[in-house]
Formats: sequence, C-alpha cells, structure tokens
Amino acid sequence: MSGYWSGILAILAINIIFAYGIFVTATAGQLNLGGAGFMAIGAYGAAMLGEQLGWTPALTVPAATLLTALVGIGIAFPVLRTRGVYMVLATFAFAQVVTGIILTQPALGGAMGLVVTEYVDLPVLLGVAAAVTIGVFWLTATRLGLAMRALHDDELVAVLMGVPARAVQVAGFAIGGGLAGLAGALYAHHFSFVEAQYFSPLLSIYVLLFVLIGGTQTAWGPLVGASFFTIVPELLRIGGSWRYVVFGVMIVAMMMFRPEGMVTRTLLARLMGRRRHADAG
Amino acid sequence: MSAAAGVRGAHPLVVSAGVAVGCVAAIAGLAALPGGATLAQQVVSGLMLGGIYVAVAVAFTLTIGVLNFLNFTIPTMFMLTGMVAWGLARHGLPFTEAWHWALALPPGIVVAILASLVVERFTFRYLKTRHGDATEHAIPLVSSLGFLLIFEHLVLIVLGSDAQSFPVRFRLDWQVGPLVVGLPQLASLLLSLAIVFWLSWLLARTRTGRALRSIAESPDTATLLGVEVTRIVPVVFLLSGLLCGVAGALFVVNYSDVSPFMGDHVGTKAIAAMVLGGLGSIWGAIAGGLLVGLLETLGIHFFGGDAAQVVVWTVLLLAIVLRPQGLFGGSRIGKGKL
Amino acid sequence: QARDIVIGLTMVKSGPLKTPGEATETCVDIAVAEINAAGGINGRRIRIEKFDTGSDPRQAATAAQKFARDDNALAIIGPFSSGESAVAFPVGERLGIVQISNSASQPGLTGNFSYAWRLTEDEGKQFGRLLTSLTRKGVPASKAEIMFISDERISNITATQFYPGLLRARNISFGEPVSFQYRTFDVAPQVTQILQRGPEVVALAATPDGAGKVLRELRRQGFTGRVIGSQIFADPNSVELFGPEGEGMIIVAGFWWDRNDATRAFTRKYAEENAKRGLTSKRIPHHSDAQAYDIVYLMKQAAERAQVTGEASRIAAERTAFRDALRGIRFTGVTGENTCFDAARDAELPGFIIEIKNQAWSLFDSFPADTCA
Amino acid sequence: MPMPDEALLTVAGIGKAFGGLRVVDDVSFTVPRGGRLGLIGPNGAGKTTVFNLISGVYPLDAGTITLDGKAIGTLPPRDRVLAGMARSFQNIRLMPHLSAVENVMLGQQARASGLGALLTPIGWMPRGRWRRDAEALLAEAGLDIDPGDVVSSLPYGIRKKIEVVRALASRPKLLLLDEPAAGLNPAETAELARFLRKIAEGGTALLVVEHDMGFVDEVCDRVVVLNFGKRIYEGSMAGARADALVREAYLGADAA
Amino acid sequence: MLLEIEGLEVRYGRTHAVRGVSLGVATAEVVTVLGANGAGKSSLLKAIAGAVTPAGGRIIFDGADVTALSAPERVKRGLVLVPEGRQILVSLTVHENLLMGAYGRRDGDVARDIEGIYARFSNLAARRDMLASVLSGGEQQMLAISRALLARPRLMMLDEPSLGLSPLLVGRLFELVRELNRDGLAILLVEQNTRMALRTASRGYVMELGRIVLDGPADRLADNEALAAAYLGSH
Ligand SMILES: Nc1ncnc2c1ncn2[C@@H]1O[C@H](COP(=O)(O)OP(=O)(O)OP(=O)(O)O)[C@@H](O)[C@H]1O
Ligand SMILES: Nc1ncnc2c1ncn2[C@@H]1O[C@H](COP(=O)(O)OP(=O)(O)OP(=O)(O)O)[C@@H](O)[C@H]1O
Ligand SMILES: [Mg+2]
Ligand SMILES: [Mg+2]
Repeated sequence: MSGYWSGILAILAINIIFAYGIFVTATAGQLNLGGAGFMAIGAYGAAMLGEQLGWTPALTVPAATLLTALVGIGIAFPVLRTRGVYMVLATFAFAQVVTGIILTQPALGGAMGLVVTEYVDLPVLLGVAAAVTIGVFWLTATRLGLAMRALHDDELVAVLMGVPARAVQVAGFAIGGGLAGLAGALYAHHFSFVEAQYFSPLLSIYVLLFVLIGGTQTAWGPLVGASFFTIVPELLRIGGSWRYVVFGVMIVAMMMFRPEGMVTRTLLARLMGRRRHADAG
Repeated sequence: MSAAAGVRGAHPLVVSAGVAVGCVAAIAGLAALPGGATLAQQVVSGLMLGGIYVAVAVAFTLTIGVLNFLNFTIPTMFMLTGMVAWGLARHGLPFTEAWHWALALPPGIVVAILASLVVERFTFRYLKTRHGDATEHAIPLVSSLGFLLIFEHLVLIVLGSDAQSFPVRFRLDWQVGPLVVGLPQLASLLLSLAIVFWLSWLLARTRTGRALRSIAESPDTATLLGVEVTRIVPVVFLLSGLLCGVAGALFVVNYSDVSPFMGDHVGTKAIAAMVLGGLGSIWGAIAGGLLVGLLETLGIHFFGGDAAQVVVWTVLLLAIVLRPQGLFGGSRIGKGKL
Repeated sequence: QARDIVIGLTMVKSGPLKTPGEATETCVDIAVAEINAAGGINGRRIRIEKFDTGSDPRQAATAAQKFARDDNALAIIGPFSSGESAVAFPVGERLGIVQISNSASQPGLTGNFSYAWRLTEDEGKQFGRLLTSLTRKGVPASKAEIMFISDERISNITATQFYPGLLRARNISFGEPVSFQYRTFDVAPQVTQILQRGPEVVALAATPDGAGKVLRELRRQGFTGRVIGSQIFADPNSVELFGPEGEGMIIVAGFWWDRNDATRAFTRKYAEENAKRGLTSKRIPHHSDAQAYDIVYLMKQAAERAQVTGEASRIAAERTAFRDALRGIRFTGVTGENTCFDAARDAELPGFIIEIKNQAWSLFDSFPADTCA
Repeated sequence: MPMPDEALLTVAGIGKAFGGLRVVDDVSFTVPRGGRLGLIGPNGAGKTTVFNLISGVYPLDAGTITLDGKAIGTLPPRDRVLAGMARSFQNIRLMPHLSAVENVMLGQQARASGLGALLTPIGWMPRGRWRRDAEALLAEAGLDIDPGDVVSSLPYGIRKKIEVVRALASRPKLLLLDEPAAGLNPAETAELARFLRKIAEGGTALLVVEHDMGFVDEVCDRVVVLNFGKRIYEGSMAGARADALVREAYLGADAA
Repeated sequence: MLLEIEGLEVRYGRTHAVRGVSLGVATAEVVTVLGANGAGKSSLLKAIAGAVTPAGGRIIFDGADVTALSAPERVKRGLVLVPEGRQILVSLTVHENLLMGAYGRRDGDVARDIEGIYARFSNLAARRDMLASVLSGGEQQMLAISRALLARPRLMMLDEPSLGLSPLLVGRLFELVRELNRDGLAILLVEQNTRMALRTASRGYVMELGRIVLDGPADRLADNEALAAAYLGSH
C-alpha cells in the first residue's frame, strides 16, 4: 500500500473508532459535543502511563480506554440530568474544562504537549477499528441496542415498556467514552505526540458531524460518515483551499436532501429488499 | 415562551435600571477604596467585554428561542462583518479618504445580513421535522456547521488567515477618574438592551410574535394556519444577522483588529452566556453575557489567563447541571429541537 | 534521460497557518528554478513534490509517509510549524528520511531524531541577543514585565523558560509572567495587571496577531515604554498590523533583507514571484521564507557531497548518505555565511535586532552566528 | 388457577391536582383478576390522568394503588411494569424509527431482564425466540403487514393496533388501554373488540378508556364513570346508560 | 362547484397514496370521504390544503386553479383544514391558539368571534390562559375546530374530527357541522364514524387504496352493500 494511503487509513481508523464512541450515545438520543475531551483523556492517559510508568501500548491502550470509560460513567450522572441543547452544551463545557486543565498542568506538558515513545503501527489501528466496528454492530443488534434506539425515539414510553433508562444511558456514556478514549490512546501512540490544542472544540464538532452525516439509525452511519469526512477532502485535494468550501457545500446539500444522514434504515431495507429480490429472480 | 414570561413577570425596565445604578455605585465605591482602582478597572473591563458577548448571545437566543434553531453560523456572521469591512477598506472602498475605514463597516454589516439570509434559505427552509425524536433535530446544527466551513474558508481564500489591523483612528475611550471605559462596548451593551426590549414586546404581544412562536413549535401547522413561514422566518435571520453585524462592527471599532477566527472565541463565550442566562430568554442572554464577561476578567485577575477559562466553563457546566433551565430560561426550550 | 531527484515539500497552504506559510512554496520554487537552470544536482534536475497539510499535524505525518514511500523522495523540506514537526519527525526517523524544517523554532524539537534537522534559530538565544543590544544601545530597561500566549507552544516556552533566566542574568527585575490564550481578544485584564507593577519595558512572547492585541491594549491603558520580543512575531508584514502603536518596538529576526547583494536580489525575486501568484502583500521575506529558500541550496550541497544519483533502487542508502553528508556541513546562503549545525541538528544563525521606526523595519543592531563546537 | 373475584388492581382514594385544579379527586375502583373494566367519562374528566397515575408517569398526590397484592403507588414506572402492567397511549406513541416487530420486541423488555438477555443479539436472529414470539403476536392480532416495515410509514389504524400488541408483548396481568378504538372504522373496531375479548379469556385483566360505547359494551363487563375527576357511577354498562347523571354529563340525551 | 378536484395524485417516495382522485364539493354542501385505514383520505385532504405537493392533478377552488398556491394562500381564500391529530400549538396558550386561527384576518371582529367560541365551549373558556399542552384529548379537538373556524373558512376540511370525543360531544360536533353548514359553510368531512358522517353529509365518496371506488348520495351509501364490503375489508 502506498505511504499516502496508509497515512490516510491510519487517520480513518482512528476517526472510525472515535465516531463510534459518539454514535453509541447518539443512538440513545444523547448528543455528545465533548468528544475531544474524552479523546484527550484517552490520549493523555496512554501517554502518561507509557512515559511515566514505562508501560507498553498493550497495557496503556486498554488502561486508557478503561479510564475514559470510568470518566464517562462519572460525567454521565450530572450530564444525564440535562436534555437536548443543554446536553450538547454541557458536554461541550466538559471538553473545555478537560483541555483547560491539561493546559494549566505542567505535569501534563501544558501547551508543550507530550512526546510518546512507543509506536503503534497501522495494522494494529486497522485491527482495532475492525473489532470496534464489529462490536458496535453487535451491540446495536442486541436488546440493549434496541433499548437505546427506543430511548432515542421516546424516553418516557421506553421506560413504560420496562427499559432501565438510566442504566442504559450510563452504559452508553461508558462505552462511548471508552471508545473515544481508545481512539485517543491509539492517536497518541501512532502520532507519537499529544498536545491539548489538538483536542479543540472543532474536533468535537467534526466527530459529531461524522456521526450525524453518516446517520444515527444504523451502525453503518459512523463508518460511512467517518469515511466520507476523511476521504472526500483528500479527493478534493486538487481543489486547494477550495476543497473545504466544496466540502461545506456538500454537507449543507446532504442535510437538505438526506436530513437523517446518509444511511437510514429505509435505505438499508431497500438495498436488502433488492438483494432478496435479485436472489429470488 | 420565556421571553413572554419575562415581560409578564418582573418589569425588566425597572429591574435593569436598578441593576445599572447598583453596578455604577458599586464600581465607584470600589474605585474609591485604597488600591481598589485596579479591581474596579477589572470590573469595568469585564462588564464591557460582556457587552460584546451580550449582542452575540442575543443573536443566538433569537434563533433558538424563536425558531428552536441553534445556529452555529452566528460567530461567522460576526467575523464576516469585520473581515469584509477590512477587505473593502484595504482596497480603498468606499472612496472617502480619512473615513473609509469607518465607512467600510456598514457594507460589512450588510454582508453579514445577506450571509444570514443565505443560511436561512438553505437550512431552515429545508427543515422538515418528521417524527420529533431527539437527534434529527441536529439537522440545522449540522448544516449550520457546513456553512461555518464555507464562510470561514471563503474568507481564508479571499482575505488570508492573518489577523489584520483595522485602523479606526478616533479615540473612543472614556476616562473616568482612574478608569478607562470603552465606548463601543458600552454602545453595544445599550444597543443590545434596546433591541431586546423591542424583541420581547414583539414576541409576547404581536401577531408576528405569535406566528414566530407557532413556527418554532411546528412549521407545518403554522403553514396550515396561514402563516407564510418562508416570509417570516427570514426576518428572524435578518435580525440575528444584523445583531451579529453590529456586534462585529463595534468589536472592530473597539479592538481595531480583525481575523478570520475572531468569531470563534466570542461565539463560544456567547453560547456560554446564553446557556447561563437560560436558552431562549433574551433577558437571560443579557445577564449571562455580563456574567461571563465578569467571570472571565475576574478569573484572569485572581487565577491567571488559563485558569480563567477553566473557571468559566466549570461554572457553566455546574450551572447547566444544577439549574438546567438557566437563570431565566423556561424549562421547555432547547429540550427538543436543536 | 537522467532521472530527477525528488524532494518533498510539506507546506501549509490552507487552514489557520495559511498566511504565514504560503510564501514558503514561492521561495522553494525560486531556489529550485535557479538550481535547475544552473544544471541541477550532480547533473540531475530537482523535482519538488508538494503536500498541503492544511495546518493539521496528522497530515504532516501522512506527507512524510507519502514522500518516503510513494514518491521516492530524497529528503523533505518542512514541516512548517512546530506542531506539525512534532508529529512528522518521528515518522521521518522511522522511515529514514531527512526533514528540514524552515520555521519550527520550538527548542528541543529535533530531540534524538538523527533525520530531523532545522534551519531555524533558537528563540532563547535570539532574545538574549536582543537584551544585550538594549544595554549596548542604552535603552532604559531595568524593570520588565512578561506577557505571553499560553496555549501557543513557542510563546509559552519562550516566556516561561527563557525570558525569566535571560532577564535575571542581566539584572532586570520582573514579576510573574502574565498569560492569555490564543483566541482571547480582550487582554484588558492582563494589561491592567502588569501595568499596575509599573514596568519600563514589556517583553512579549506571542504570534503577530496576539502581539498586536497586547500592543493596542497597552497603549490604550497608557503605557509609553518599549515593547520587546523574540522572533515569533518578527514578521515584516506585521508592521501594518501593529499600526502606530507598534512604533519603537524592538524585535529580533534570523534574516535581514538588506544585508548584502544576495539578500537584496532574493528579496526582489521574492516580491516579483509573489506578486505573480497574487500574494501582493508579501514583499519582504519573513525569516522562515528565507530559510526555506536556503534549505533547497543546503540540500543541493549535501546531495552533491553524498553523490546522490536519485536512482529509485538506491534511495534508502542515498537518504542515509544524505543525512550523513549534512553532518558537519558549512553552508552559505541568504540567511548567513558559513552556517553550521549544532549537535542537536539545529542551525546556528545570526541575529538581527530590528526596530519599528516610522512604521517600517529598520536595523537596530546585529549579532553574528555562533560557531559550532 | 386464580380466584375469579380476587382483586388484581386496587385503586383507593387517588387524587391529583395541577396548579390547584383537582383533575382526579378521590377515585377508587378495583379490577378483578381477568376482569374487564371500562373507564369512561367526558373529555377532560381525568381518565388519562388516572392511567398516568397508575403507570407512574405522574406521582400520586393522595391514595394508594395495589397490584397483585403489592403496593405500587410510589414505585418508579419501570418497577410497575415489572410488577405486571402494560399500557397503550391515547396519542400513538410508537417508536417511529423502529420496525413493527422491533416495537413489539421492545414490549417484551419487561420479560427480558438481566445482562444476558440485554446482550443477546436479537436483531440477527430472524428465527430467534423473541422475534418469533413478536411476529406471532402481530399475526394473532390480525395484522397483515411486513413485520420489518418501519412504523412511521404505516397508516394510523395499523399503528394503533401495533401499540396494543406492543403492550401485550410483556404478557401483562393488567393491560391499560387508552382509547384503543379511536380512529378505527366500524369493521376494525369490531375486530379489535374480538381480539381483546380473546386476550381477556386468556386471563389478562383489562382497564379500557374509550368513547365508543358499542366497543365498551362488547369488551367490558363493568364500567366506572368519571366526571370532573370524581367517580359518578360504577356498575354495568346498561346501568350507566340508564343513569341520569351519566347521561347528562357524558352520553347525551339522545343516547339510546 | 366550490371545490373541484381532478385526477389528484399524491406520492410519498414509493408509496402511491392517492391515485387519480376526482371529486367536488358544492357551496354550502357537506361531503364525506370514507375509507379504511391507509386508504389515502388524509393525504387527499392535505393535498387540497397545500400541506403536501400533489404529484399530479388539479385543484380548483371557487373557479380558480389553486394547485400551485401555497397553503397560506389557500387559507386566505377560505380553504381551511383541521388536520388529523389536531396539531394544536402546545407551547401557546389556548387563547393564543385561537388568535393564531385568525392569523390571516385583518378585520376587527376577531375578539368578538373568540368570545363566541368561548360561549360555545366552556372547557376552553375556563382554560384560556393555560398552555394548550395541558388540555385533554377532547378539549384539544375542540380547540382545533374552533381555531379553524376563526379563519372564517368558506370550505372547511375536517380530518376525523370525532376522534377521541365523548358521545355527547360527538353529537354536538355533528350538530355544529350541520349548523355551520346551514350558515353557508361548505364542509369536506373525513370520518371513521360512518353512521354519523352519512347522516350529516349530503353526498359521500368511498376510498380504497388511493382510489375512489364508490360515490353517491349519503342516504344511498348508508345502506349500500358494497360499502359494507369495503369496510369489512377484503384484506
Ligand atoms: N400536566 C397537566 N397540567 C395541568 N393540567 C392538566 C395536565 N394534564 C391534564 N390536565 C388537565 O386535567 C384534565 C383531565 O385531563 P385528562 O387528559 O386526564 O382527560 P381525559 O379524561 O383523558 O379526557 P379525554 O377523553 O378528552 O382524553 C384536563 O382538563 C386537562 O386540562
Ligand atoms: N409522510 C408519509 N410518508 C410516507 N408514507 C406516507 C406518509 N403519509 C402517509 N403515507 C402512506 O400513505 C398511505 C395513505 O395514508 P393516509 O394517511 O392518507 O391514509 P388515511 O386514509 O388517512 O388513513 P387513516 O384512516 O389511518 O388516517 C398509507 O399507506 C400511508 O402509510
Ligand atoms: Mg384522555
Ligand atoms: Mg388519516
């Protein structure tokens, strides 16, 4: 594979994992605009464990994932008191606090960032991304996934059907936070360097866009959304600075014509239906 | 609608006059204390900084309170005013020598309004809510982010990524004893207040106000009742574009510089202000704006520049969690649509 | 038909660093055209492969991979910024390809990477020269205050790790450095704070736009002393940005356009070529532009020394030979004469102390480059 | 075998006020095991509010609720569901993005507690137990639709029925139905009545709010009539028809 | 004819909801449209009101082709729909909902008309300053109809208005329909309460799978075998 495409693929793999982190809460109807905060915790967690304690990535990555999942649980309780825009903004504020704290802590490298010595190569990233993808597909096919989608549509009714709403939502934040942290840990080890400035509001916004543009109805959404966001700007590379403008136009057009995201259940049903039809004929 | 509730409840005119008198007295008292001048200056700076946040926060509140639409392009409108005005003035437009910098600002505002209308045309106009669940209301959020990309990069292409100086050459500070008060900021505060009075009256009491609130709830039903949604909604976008434009112009006059990213910081702080005050409550936006400004300057004074950001966002996080409706907000707005 | 020698250029043509970064390409193109016209390297033409990172560090890593693995590049010019270099240097090290940055001036960035080089001068050293010059020229500076951008790495390091020591060494008293964030636009509270301590000079560590904000606020609140700073905001294009408030400011840069015939010729070409490309405001080269121009010549010299052929089959060996040829090299270009590289592969460059006078850059003082051990 | 007249649901003296307005005022009634009680009354009488109080959407201001011998009046909604009740809604509240069969499978939630049940991939098993169950239930209700259809595109009447089926999927001891026949045509109403009687024969107790008196006649063996939040009648439907108060407040003079 | 529909088509993506429907409503006439669930009745009314864009066909109201007009334009001309599921504005008060009904009106009689509504529906009068969200189902239905009346329609389309009303109110509703009709209002009524609808209307249409399969005078339809068959359903 060419060096260029392996570079792009590495970014894509991390974006996919990250996007699934946001997707898991979004399927349950919770928009998380604090993705960068979770990712930063994972990245700095892995970096610190690696540099301070000398752990290898085989240890730092799971540990950082677990750490972020715990943070997810911790933050879920206050954040779940809020709804809609308030939740979006609460998670946004959370991310701002995380990066703000990193910037003010010399022990975390402050504005200078941290160098990460242990390197994790592309095959690992691809493997983890594939595993996460399969895991999330599996998750959405379970009763837990069904409960999440029900919470997304109508929380009160879901509760009246016996869905343990709070537990499911907290689980969503734990899994989602963990995945974002996993993406951060892999980021740290692959790019060998972490800095607070990278985990900006813009990053949170982008990853939420991956998910919303891809569609929150099925697990295909983040996969398609992250790929779209990672690969289309590359294909537009010849356009120079114009590529972002074109890209913005594509986003707006997408929302005009496919407001529920690129992949919807109806679309899948239609594709599957066709296939079934074709098989029969 | 909390804006309406605000009018029906305490009389905001009385309240705000009282608050203003109280503030002036407090600052004067503080300045008179030995060594209090510095702190008094910080309080003044904070309130003045808040003045800028207020205008943008009101613009945010307007679209979210009236149309239930969290419009992320608002910081871009703010930025467009400054950058377009700079671009024009740089090329000597409009052609009046000494004043062309100041004269370039109104066209900048016009561009912000036009941009806002373009956003309306391609986002709100296509917003067809179907089922009313939690995330599909993110649609306007996403498309307004799309526009954010478009406008920001257009500006980058045409005008470059640098901050630029915008040499407005008139002294606009007001020296009161040991204190320096920025007149443009004061003006933006007063202007926002005036607009807010008018808006809250409009929403609560007029036919147009009711139509707007109907649209906020259900554009489809409003249409069936005879509301020309496509004609009324642009008015809101026009207003919010105007507010951002004016805020941007006053910003430029005050700080004498512009940059393609000048909206980002103001934008996030204005959102914080809006949330602190309560979504959809225009009175809340005013209180929130001033509060965030104060929190920021006092945070800087006591804890330093970085910690101040942590302070602001922590306070916000706590506020959302402890009092999700904000200081003045109704509990309904913002829970459904983004 | 001889094969071209490929050199990669990791540059910034979009994103937040677009404006400071976009003239890099012009300078590289000028140098390549000159070299090719004069017969190339070892008789082979240079071909530049370009990659725009959009100011995103991850893209700088991708660029290094692309040049090394897809384009058979001999070496890479760039990345532009410290953030990008921090990510791209480890990649270059793994792939065994030299990268020479023209702008990343964060101290210690090249670390232990044998393939990471920089043609830039250290912020701390440059600021020390500026302080020396203040004493030499009798500028009153016994009480100073430091203001810096905290979330911009170079500003932060310079202000917190270099300014205090350098000031202390010259017996200049100062208080706790006061910080503001990059996106902050209102620095009134910070300025109120430092002016309360009554400084004679204010030492700034900030990007040009950050510096502009502080300057204006300082003057608004009545400060009349000098504002000084190292090379971060020493941008010839900032004179306009600073406006009348910038008058009397003293800064330091690694390049002075009016130094000799070569620098003047380069400056002329720079302005012409930029005008052709629509970059009309870029008339005087920034030191990172001059450094980009010199990097191409530096690469030519090293490639000739390593007897590089550009053959694809030998590329790995030639890259290493190229790196080894850089060791102990002495180089003369528009940035200085007999420039050498220290043990950490950072260049030793001269320092030019610049004063803004009558709204223009004027040379206030200058220091020769240090010699390498 | 349960005793036929043993009370399954006992509502005793419940009350609810909204901002001073007493919407439900000291209402008591019982639903026996396998019983079929109709709750009727004029618009705004408080019927839906009673449902909301029983299912725990609103907290009680006064009174107690007992289900199967267990006091549930203060339990959170989910625990009441687990105790054996299920309900439908006056305005259809299906999950618009889920398919018909998924909506029904959501109704099974109360029966599928525990981590194991939560993590079994029901979506990938067309022949899995849960799915077969759900499809069978849909068929039993006479719903001739593709179970994979997303409900938002189905017609009103069909959705209305799916909602009843969803409530049934938890195999409740007590089923609360809020105007199940509203929006159905006479033929469909009759069919639904037949279906509900069959369910009742299977031992599920019914508490039905409905304005279609013919339907109530068909389905319920007893009615409670509310007016302004108060119980004004309890007894047989025929008795209600004859009651002057009920006629005046609810049925209208010309009701035959 | 006050309203004439010719060959109307409505499609939602692949669903063909209304297939070439033609019908007419004369001035001061009550016409009812009956049909099983999903027959396309609501889609028909929505297309007439302008809430969905028809895929084909023409809508002529009062002699003018209104097919291309927007919904608000049609409201102004007196073509008003009381939509299925009431669609009242729950974030406005009851009174404000009524004012919204009169949105297109510029005359000074609005206040008087609203008092008239309050006199007729005492439930609404008692809750005039409460948010409409707290109304019971039946109260919401009253509000929806009252709101439409305030637009001073010439043709009112009612989509299942009796849904959720008590028997007493259903009776009153149909009385109201007859009364409004006597005052000169034309009414197009979609109902599941076939008996009442046919008793009130002068003519009726029966829809099945998007097509009109039967039409005629209401009394003839009332004892029509085919109608019974259509309802007992072939499915
Ligand atoms: N949350 C609430 N706040 C204030 N009032 C309420 C609330 N919910 C219901 N009400 C009022 O309580 C009364 C009873 O409402 P409820 O929905 O129980 O009536 P209902 O008997 O179900 O009527 P219908 O047959 O029309 O559905 C109504 O007058 C309604 O306005
Ligand atoms: N927005 C929509 N998107 C897709 N399909 C729709 C939509 N609205 C209606 N349909 C479909 O169009 C057909 C006709 O629906 P319509 O609502 O007009 O029927 P109806 O006769 O009013 O039924 P009901 O008596 O249940 O109200 C149905 O198959 C329905 O599923
Ligand atoms: Mg009810
Ligand atoms: Mg219908």
